[in-house]
Amino acid sequence: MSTTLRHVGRTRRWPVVGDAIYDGSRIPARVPTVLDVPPHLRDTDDVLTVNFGPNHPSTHGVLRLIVDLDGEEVVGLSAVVGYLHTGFEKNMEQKTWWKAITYPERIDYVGYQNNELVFVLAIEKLLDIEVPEKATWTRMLLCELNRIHSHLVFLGTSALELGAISMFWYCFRERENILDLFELVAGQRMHTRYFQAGGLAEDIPIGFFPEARKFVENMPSSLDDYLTLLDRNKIWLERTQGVGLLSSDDAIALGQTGPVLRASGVDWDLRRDQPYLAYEQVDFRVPVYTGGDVYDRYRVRMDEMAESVKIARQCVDRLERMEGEPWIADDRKVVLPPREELHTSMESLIHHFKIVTEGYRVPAGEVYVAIESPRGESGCYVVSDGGPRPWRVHFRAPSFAALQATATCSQNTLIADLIAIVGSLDAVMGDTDR
Amino acid sequence: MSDFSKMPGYVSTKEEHGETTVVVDRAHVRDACAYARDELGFNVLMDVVATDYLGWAGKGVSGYIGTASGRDLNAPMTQGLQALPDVKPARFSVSYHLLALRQGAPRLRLQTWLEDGDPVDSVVPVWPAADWFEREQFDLMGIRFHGHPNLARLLMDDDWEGHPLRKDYPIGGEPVRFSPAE
Amino acid sequence: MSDPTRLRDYGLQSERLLWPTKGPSRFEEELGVEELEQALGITTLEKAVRWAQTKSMWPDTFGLACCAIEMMSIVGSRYDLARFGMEAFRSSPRQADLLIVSGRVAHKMAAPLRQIYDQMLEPKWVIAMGACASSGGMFNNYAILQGVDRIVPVDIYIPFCPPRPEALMEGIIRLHEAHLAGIPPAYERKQVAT
Amino acid sequence: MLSDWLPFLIYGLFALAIPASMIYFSFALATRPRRRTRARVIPFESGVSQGQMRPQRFTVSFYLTAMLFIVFDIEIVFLYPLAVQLHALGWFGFVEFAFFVLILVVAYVYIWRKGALNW
Repeated sequence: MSTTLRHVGRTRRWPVVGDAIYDGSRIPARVPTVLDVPPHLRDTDDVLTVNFGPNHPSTHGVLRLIVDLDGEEVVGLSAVVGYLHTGFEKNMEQKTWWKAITYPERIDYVGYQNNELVFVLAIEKLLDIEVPEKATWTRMLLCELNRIHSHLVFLGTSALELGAISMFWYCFRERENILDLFELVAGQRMHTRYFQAGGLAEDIPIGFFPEARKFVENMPSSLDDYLTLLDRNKIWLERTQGVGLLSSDDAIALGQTGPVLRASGVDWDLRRDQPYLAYEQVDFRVPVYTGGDVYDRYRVRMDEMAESVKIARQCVDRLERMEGEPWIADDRKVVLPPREELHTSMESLIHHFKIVTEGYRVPAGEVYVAIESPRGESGCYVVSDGGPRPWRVHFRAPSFAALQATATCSQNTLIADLIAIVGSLDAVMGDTDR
Repeated sequence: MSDFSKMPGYVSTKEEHGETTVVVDRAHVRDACAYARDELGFNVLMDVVATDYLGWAGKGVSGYIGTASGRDLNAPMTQGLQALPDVKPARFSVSYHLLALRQGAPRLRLQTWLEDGDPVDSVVPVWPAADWFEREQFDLMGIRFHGHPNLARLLMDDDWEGHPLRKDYPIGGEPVRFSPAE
Repeated sequence: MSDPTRLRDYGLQSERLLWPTKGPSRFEEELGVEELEQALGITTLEKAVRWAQTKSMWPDTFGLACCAIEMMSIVGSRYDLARFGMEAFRSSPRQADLLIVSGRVAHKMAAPLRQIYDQMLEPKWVIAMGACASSGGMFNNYAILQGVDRIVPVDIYIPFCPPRPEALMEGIIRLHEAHLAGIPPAYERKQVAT
Repeated sequence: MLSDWLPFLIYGLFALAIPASMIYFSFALATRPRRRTRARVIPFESGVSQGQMRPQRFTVSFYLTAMLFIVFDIEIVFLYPLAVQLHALGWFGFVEFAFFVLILVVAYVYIWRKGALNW
């Protein structure tokens, strides 16, 4: 890795770029996720407690922040989550592996392809099944498109909250193009359920590559439009620079990953440092900024969108050359046999029947797979007892860790900056509450 | 992989699917985590997961049917051999997934085994990120983390009884009615 | 009329409401409104009020889960809810007429949802967007309310998961049609204390 | 004499009639239940409101910001009559008002340097 390896004390060996944003640590001492009202203000009734409640336009879902205000200044903050707790893990334990694949998309419903990918990779790791190359590259293409989609939703909504309302319409114009691609390849805009344990559910339809090529060609120009619209906008810079500071030490101590971590000066991206799928055969740059504020998180996500377009272009080039290749493994115990084979071979009929009724079986064991989702490291811990149903599934949610940093980032800020900070952490409540 | 035997409270190591699982005694969890962070450089706590093994490997929980060497489409008679999964040391397992931010991204799973009601030392002093992770496991699985600054329910309502993710907790919801007549 | 909770009890044979073209809408034919009123172009005050109410029904941003992302996309330029005068998504229930429950309702979120519904002013409507809001969807477990009509009277249920923006638009158009045709909002039909 | 006040009277009547009709129709055509449920009385606090907010003290900086706004807002109100009569007053009006604006600019620079504008 090109970055200098900073040896600050024995415990701090990690790739840090640039010097620290603030010295020491700003994580609240008593409880790391709760900002306590300073003692001199505690008993006076100058402090106004406000519910930044579950139904608030700017909390990106049902997050509730109990904010103590001294005038406009935020002096106390504690986040309350759980308003969207859906009991995914309990439900997935009741379903067979085949049916359980439908659930993970709804966890982080903005980066849904990545969620489905992490669960499918975990099953394949337990099965140690060999996935054909065409499926790997298609998964990578769809996950990168989903990353652009997720960053567009972030940019649209957080700019909307800071007053740049027209950004919402620009970003959702591009988002519609991406959803058209998902619909073309998988039949539905969101929650496509296109990945199977062993490859893809169906082959790629004929007209997909010209459309994908067209999107990949004119997306960079749209990205430049956003930059010209926002990057020299005085109000946007005033509202985002120097707001919500998070140093690299605090980011690592709070378990931050993804754009929040890279904006705090830690050069870490799972796609490059722990490559999965075929990321080592694709060249892309990992943007790292050292400001650690709302502006740098926005900058990291903008550059990541440009990088994702580059990766998507390389995927489309590569996939166009793999025309007739198999798109799913051919291990009959796990993968449904093709339809025409059912009329002739008895074994295929039996396998088909066993897979559809009882579900394929995954060898006993526990496994933890982590990928780079748009919000950070999205991990999936799966325990199997060898039966047709998962014994325990647990998703490591990057938004869950991101919201732990609200107390650290929102020290001595104004109530208006709090909206920018919560927007920049880009937490999706489904991912947080699972 | 580097040798973990000098870790306080070390019990055993397991290498599986390319992942290292170090089982640690319940009483020394915090020292083991501090050791892993300081000496072995695992500076990020990714996740704390509790798993309930009630009814594991019991009758009717069908293990993997197949030969020891693996699946073979054409090898007849690979049915019948119901390989029951190995018996677990205790009912609950709490796994700490750690990551070292350096070349090769080494990962480690520190695992402790405990019965219902046994407290585990909280690792919030070692990694502040553990605050919500442990609260969630207390809320959903009922694992008591000793020394946690603010151990309360996180995801469920404050007056909720029971810990939903336990195996003996019913799934809840409603029986599906397929016709209004039912 | 024993218990006027179903549309059929209002004398409507067809659940399928058609967008009113030039002539009286399918409803009025069935309800037997004479043509005189139509011919002379006169109308009742109540109809005029109802017409006005459907022309700018402001929805409340009640985005819960994945359906909220699709609800956001109908404000986008391709599906554009502004054509029905509804693009102003109010965040306070005092100024909202329509509560689109988009997403799965956890038990912890049920009380705030009910309080927001109570704080909305009459006439108010509720659209249960998506399978999770209509019936708990695929989450038949301890955490999710099995259908939002357990706590609030719902006017329009929209299937799919998540519903396409077109599906949500059709739900909204049908709500307008039903209101234009004189069907009272759900809290009146189901006699629910508002 | 009285007749040239007639347009003013008609204008006044309209000014009264419009808000009065709004208020009347909002009650006459309203489809609102008679009794006010508890939820209508308590404030909207994103859905988790416990009850009436207890009266709380506001910090003085709000008051300061309000006063500064009034000072610089009234300045615009004086601009209107000047704009109407500017042609008649000619250069005299322009210089007179430039002096008036200058005083306020001095005041503005003073409070800006004193830091009363940032919170």
